[in-house]
Amino acid sequence: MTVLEKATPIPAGRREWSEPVKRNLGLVGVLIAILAVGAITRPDLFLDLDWLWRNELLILTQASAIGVITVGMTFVMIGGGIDLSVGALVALTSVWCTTVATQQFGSLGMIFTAVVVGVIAGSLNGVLIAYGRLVPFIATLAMLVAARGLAQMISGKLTQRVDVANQFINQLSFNKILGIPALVLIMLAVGVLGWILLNRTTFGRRTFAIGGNPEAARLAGINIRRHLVLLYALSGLCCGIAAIIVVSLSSAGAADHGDLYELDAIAAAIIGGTALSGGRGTIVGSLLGVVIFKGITNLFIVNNLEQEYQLIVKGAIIVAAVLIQQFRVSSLRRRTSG
Amino acid sequence: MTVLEKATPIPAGRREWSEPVKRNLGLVGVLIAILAVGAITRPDLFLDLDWLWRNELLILTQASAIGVITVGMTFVMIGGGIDLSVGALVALTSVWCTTVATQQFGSLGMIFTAVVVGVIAGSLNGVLIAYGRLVPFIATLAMLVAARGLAQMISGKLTQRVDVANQFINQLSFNKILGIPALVLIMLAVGVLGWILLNRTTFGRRTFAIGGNPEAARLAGINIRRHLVLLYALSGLCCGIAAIIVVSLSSAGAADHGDLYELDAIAAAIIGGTALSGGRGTIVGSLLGVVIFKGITNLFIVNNLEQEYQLIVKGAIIVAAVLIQQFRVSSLRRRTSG
Amino acid sequence: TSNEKKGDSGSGSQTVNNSQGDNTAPGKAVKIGFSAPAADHGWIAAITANATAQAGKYSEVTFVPVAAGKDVTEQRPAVESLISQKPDVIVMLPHDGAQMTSTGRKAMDAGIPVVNLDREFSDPLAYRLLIKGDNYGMGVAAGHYIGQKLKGKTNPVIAEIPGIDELQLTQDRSKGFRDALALYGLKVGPRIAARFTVASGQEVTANLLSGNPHIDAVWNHDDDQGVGVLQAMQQAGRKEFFMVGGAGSLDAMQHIKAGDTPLEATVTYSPTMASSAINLARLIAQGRKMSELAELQVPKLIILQSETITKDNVDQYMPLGFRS
Amino acid sequence: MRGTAAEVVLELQGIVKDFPGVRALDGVDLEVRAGEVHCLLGQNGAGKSTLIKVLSGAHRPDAGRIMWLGEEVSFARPQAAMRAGIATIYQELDLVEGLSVADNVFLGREPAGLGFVHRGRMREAARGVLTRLGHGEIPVDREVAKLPSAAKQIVSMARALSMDARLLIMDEPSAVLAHDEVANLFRVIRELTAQGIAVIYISHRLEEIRDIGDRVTVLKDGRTSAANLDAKGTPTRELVSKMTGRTIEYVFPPRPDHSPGAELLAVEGLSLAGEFHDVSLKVHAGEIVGIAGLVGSGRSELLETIYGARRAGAGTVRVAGQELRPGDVRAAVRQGLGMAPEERKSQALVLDDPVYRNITLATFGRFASAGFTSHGRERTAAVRIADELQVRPPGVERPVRTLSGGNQQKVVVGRWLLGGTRLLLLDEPTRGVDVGARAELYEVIRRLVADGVGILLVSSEVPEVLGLADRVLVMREGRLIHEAEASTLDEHTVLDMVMAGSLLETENAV
Ligand SMILES: Nc1ncnc2c1ncn2[C@@H]1O[C@H](COP(=O)(O)OP(=O)(O)OP(=O)(O)O)[C@@H](O)[C@H]1O
Ligand SMILES: Nc1ncnc2c1ncn2[C@@H]1O[C@H](COP(=O)(O)OP(=O)(O)OP(=O)(O)O)[C@@H](O)[C@H]1O
Ligand SMILES: [Mg+2]
Ligand SMILES: [Mg+2]
Repeated sequence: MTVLEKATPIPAGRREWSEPVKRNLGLVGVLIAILAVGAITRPDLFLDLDWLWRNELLILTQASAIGVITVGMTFVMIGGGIDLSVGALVALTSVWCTTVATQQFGSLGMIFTAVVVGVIAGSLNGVLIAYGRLVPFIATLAMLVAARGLAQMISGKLTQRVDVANQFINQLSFNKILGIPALVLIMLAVGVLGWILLNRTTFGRRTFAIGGNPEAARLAGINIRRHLVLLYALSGLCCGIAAIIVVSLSSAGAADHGDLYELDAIAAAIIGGTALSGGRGTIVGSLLGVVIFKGITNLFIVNNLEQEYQLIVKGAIIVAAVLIQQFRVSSLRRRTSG
Repeated sequence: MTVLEKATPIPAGRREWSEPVKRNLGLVGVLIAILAVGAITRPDLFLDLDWLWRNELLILTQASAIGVITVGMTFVMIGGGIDLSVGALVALTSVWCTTVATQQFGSLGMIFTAVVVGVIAGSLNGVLIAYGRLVPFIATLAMLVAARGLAQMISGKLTQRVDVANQFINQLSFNKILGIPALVLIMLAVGVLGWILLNRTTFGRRTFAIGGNPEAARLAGINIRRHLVLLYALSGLCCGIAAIIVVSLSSAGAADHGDLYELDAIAAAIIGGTALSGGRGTIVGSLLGVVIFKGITNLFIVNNLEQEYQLIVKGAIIVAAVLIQQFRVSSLRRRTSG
Repeated sequence: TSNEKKGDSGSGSQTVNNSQGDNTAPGKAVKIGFSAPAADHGWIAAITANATAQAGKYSEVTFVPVAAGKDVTEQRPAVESLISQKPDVIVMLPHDGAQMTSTGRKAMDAGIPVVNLDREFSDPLAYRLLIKGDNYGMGVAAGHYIGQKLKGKTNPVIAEIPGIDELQLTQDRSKGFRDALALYGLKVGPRIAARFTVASGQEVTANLLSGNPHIDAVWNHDDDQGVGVLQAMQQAGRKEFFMVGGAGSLDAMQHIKAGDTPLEATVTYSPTMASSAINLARLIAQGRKMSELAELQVPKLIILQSETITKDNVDQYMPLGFRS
Repeated sequence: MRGTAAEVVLELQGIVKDFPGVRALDGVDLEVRAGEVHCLLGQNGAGKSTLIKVLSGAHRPDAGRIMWLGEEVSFARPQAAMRAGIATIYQELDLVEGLSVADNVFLGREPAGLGFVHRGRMREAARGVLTRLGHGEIPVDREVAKLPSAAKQIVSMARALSMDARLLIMDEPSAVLAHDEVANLFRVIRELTAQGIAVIYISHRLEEIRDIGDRVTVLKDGRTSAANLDAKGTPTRELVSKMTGRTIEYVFPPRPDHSPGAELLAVEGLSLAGEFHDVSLKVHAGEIVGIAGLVGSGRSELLETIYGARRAGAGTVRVAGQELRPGDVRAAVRQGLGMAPEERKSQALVLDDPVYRNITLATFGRFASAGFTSHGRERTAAVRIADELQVRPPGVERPVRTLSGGNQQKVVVGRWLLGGTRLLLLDEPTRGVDVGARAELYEVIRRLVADGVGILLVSSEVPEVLGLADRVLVMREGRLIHEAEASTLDEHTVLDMVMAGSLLETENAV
């Protein structure tokens, strides 16, 4: 006998497409739509494949910092939390790793500092949430405020240039490997590692469990508190890496770096199908979300759109994007079900 | 199982305090703590009762705009949603109601415009969410972006003075009734009405039900979609009212009004015990939350703390505030439990 | 920029050493109240730093700064609490001139002269002295420099990178720029606003360059964001154009001197106005005159000229360059 | 296995557990032997689930000793109990909807190296356990959210089974299972006990306990009211009185011989893609129509579709001649329909709201005047229902979350007993409700019917359908295959009809 009489039968052989995959196809659809608009508005450029390639690489480069952050954010959100402090942590780590003192230790020293500061600050978020039982929103909001203040204190609100001695950091934003900008490769690397961590390790499985059904996770003997700390530490780590990217892009650390990155990252993750309520989300979706947002910005600037129209149209596009994507999903759902 | 008369001596007649009430007591505790800090850091001022009274009124005045917005936000959040567009809507309505065209219709015309624009924009949010099935975060984010753009377009990015003819608006921020600033009274009025709407009407009941368990609400015959639209319209209405307050405080409408108010409002609501996940929250708590944040800012200004220290300390205080409050709740819980 | 400076003993702020006249001689003790927006970027930071440093030069001046928070609704109560402390004079850089007018008026009515720094009140009765930079003039200066170099060229591409676009001052600068270019029959091409921050400068410029394969000239409103702007130009490996900066940061001047970037010139909008404001506030409070003027009182309106710094005169401006 | 006193594996002494305002356990003793099926009986709220949560390390007891394999233990965390060899199937499904079947089976114990999950191995193992449970057909890669409730229950069993424990605790595992599923479950349990594994089995169905149980311990008000009774021998009357402190003579109140009134509900050719096809049925005022069928036969969908919670692909629904707009719950409610849905937590309850608000969730409008609610009137009405259905603990102010499973179920059904409904759709109304409360519930239902309310009842318990309904419809694989007067049917004929077809699968599944 069976309990699955009505269960959607799986065509032998081929596995059914999972919801997320459908969603992500929808996102790709959106990206194509954006390109199409570009081709219509600036055929001179978008139809010049050489230019197109360079422009897309540019978009990816501009996306790299937020992209890395969003990977961390995706973990946090799947785990049922939220991290508002990412932007501020980028500022703090960028400043910390560009102080005169730090820079003496060379590029490696700077990277090390950024990562360590990020992880520590992130863990602090985690501790406040897991052991202080603060709502993630509030805990990370407090961190946001404090980290910005600390960044301003350290930098004296001055822009801290990377000094020429630190070749590696300075060159990072110029280097290409096989024609792909190093920064883009960093984002991709983080993305791939994130994907593996999320989908192939116990850590990932448990992240889903904690976000999806904390009680069940607890009854399954998962150490929720420790896991939460790790999640926010991971997000902090990503902020550290992102800070390096921002520093090398702007050749400086500054207390106003990463302004409102939290909003961009969260929005990208949600567009990418991550649930604010936790338990659902994909790395690929989040990264696609980031690229979509950066693609829109690029589209506007390439068309020299005045800021106010940029904003109005952007609002419309966001709505359109989600609708396109939903249409895609639901249509596919209809096809697979019934 | 036996009901624990022995373990919990609940004096006959008097009902035990509900969780929310305990929470709010905790918040009052926090406010007192803030005052205490003030008295310690600036005894010269805080111990001068006359000054103290004026200062507290000032804090409340400063809180009035966010306060009104937070009332609307509380409804939306209890209903399981979130409204990121409030700040932008304040900007849009403030600009719209201060255009030369509008101002010709006098103060009433301006107020009318602000309210109508707010409600319409809010309803649009609601429609996108209820019928477009967009995630509230994304729908209202789109509205945020678009509304700011529209505001910039209308105002040509210039500050629009309220012209002297419109006495009422101009005077609003100076008027007092029985020694209480008019703006404060507006906030209180909105608060009281909100409280009644939330706790004494079917509308409020539906809001809790929808936020608590949408499926159950639907199966109980509640028209979820229509209710969602109403919720966001209500939030928009509050933005319109808040815009009037901001305009009279700053004697002008501007596209950069209400910057990041969304964050303040959400944070205040959460500090006040409203759940991001919906189904729980109180008006009183939210308003206390707002006053706490403004109180902190005021504390800094009075102590003329350098901005960077302001931020660092503020972060710490937020954490402390929640902890104090939780302590209050849990201690009370411990007392009631066997 | 901060790092290079750590070595030398310089205070990082620029003050006025007015050797002339007897105004240096200490006068009656005065209390100068000061309120400027929370410093979130170089120029504002320099304003506050300069004011503080300048006040420090006078033994008889007590300097009372009040934090002005993040917007008008926070600056208002701050200044009002300042008024209640009855200083002899208040120097105020408002978040927004129009929106702080009523507060300025309050102080004046309370008999406290107000020195309105840079962002102009909409009511002349709200200040005793207005000392401001010339945003429109700044745009004009930039326009002239570019116009001079490009006149005769057939429709060249002139890009403009403003700061925060919602600000009145940004609009004024752009208008001046347009008007000046018009004199040479030139038009502004692509115009994309950044946010006064290095990162925004980099991102906006990177995209702008991608969207405009050929550019002849760029005016960047603000040398703070200029750091990012120049970086983006390098990353794109583009140098077919020349660039004019704005404000006059030390960093910008060094680049102009070195000539290692497209940055050829910058039009000043100097935070030194804060130093002057303190000086004049002191004179006003002490009822003294400006030695070079016949009048017995400090004048009511001073608009600073926006100067154009190029390779030729950069050395003489170097000392005024502020660290961003 | 009676007589042959096998080794005692577990012994509880004087276990006490307090919750805010409630003492759930007030000194419970329990003794479990290797290889036996030890049944826990007790009214809703007696403390059964709490007791096993204490056992599994989910709750910490406030007092009492736990002797496990001869030595005293205290399980700080669920992990500790698992390591000690105690596996638990909780009453409320403890699965993570977003994860796959395999992920759920091994959640927290994933076969992994260096943190990397051996997915192949995990899938294999999961498939193994499921097959052992006779459900190899459940795809291990399927997202649990996409599974029928019954299948979910199987998955949590697989979870517990995969731990190959010394003691297996099952809290009302049969609640969501239909008759044939229960048989299969028992088969597995016998396999386990044969290997000397001890089983604690909780159920409100006495016939099950007689079938599978060896010894019975009865809880009442958080105390052990009778220990180690013989599951087969002890007369029902005694068990019931130990549970309730009173005797219940007739579970099913006699069917009054009134003739059904006017036609209330008329469903014609109703179809829902993938769920059921061309269903037509009528319900008259003052009539109870029961639908029998297997889990997954589409009964819930049928009810949900009639109610407008799902939009029908074809067909019409008329209430008193009025055609209902498809997919419009409010229209149905306005016509006086009410539905007690199948899954209380996800479909019916606002868990953080107080009991009375949950009872009046669908009707608070009626107590309101000009949009202003009246807490007073709401509360009194709610209290009335709560008392009638013996919702425990009393006091309608406490959050429904803190009620026991059965008591929550009473709240769900109670919601529609407030009056004002003409036609009630009940989906598994007595799921997890104890014998005593059932009798009360049946009484109330009868009273409603006497007042001319029509009722459409879905239940996986055939006796319930036969005992309560006037007319019985049998549903299989989304079609109505038989209709008859209840009086003309007996349990076996119904079961045969229900399971024809699926019986074959049983053979090749086992
Ligand atoms: N493939 C599937 N995907 C999602 N949900 C499913 C699937 N198959 C069945 N279900 C759901 O699982 C539940 C089991 O089916 P259903 O409840 O209709 O059986 P039933 O005849 O109502 O038996 P019972 O009344 O015992 O639930 C239903 O809620 C059904 O919608
Ligand atoms: N988390 C909790 N907070 C407060 N009270 C609780 C909590 N969990 C259970 N209770 C109370 O403890 C008592 C025992 O509940 P329990 O779930 O053990 O009953 P049960 O025997 O399992 O009933 P059922 O047969 O309905 O499942 C009930 O009165 C219940 O209200
Ligand atoms: Mg139970
Ligand atoms: Mg069902």
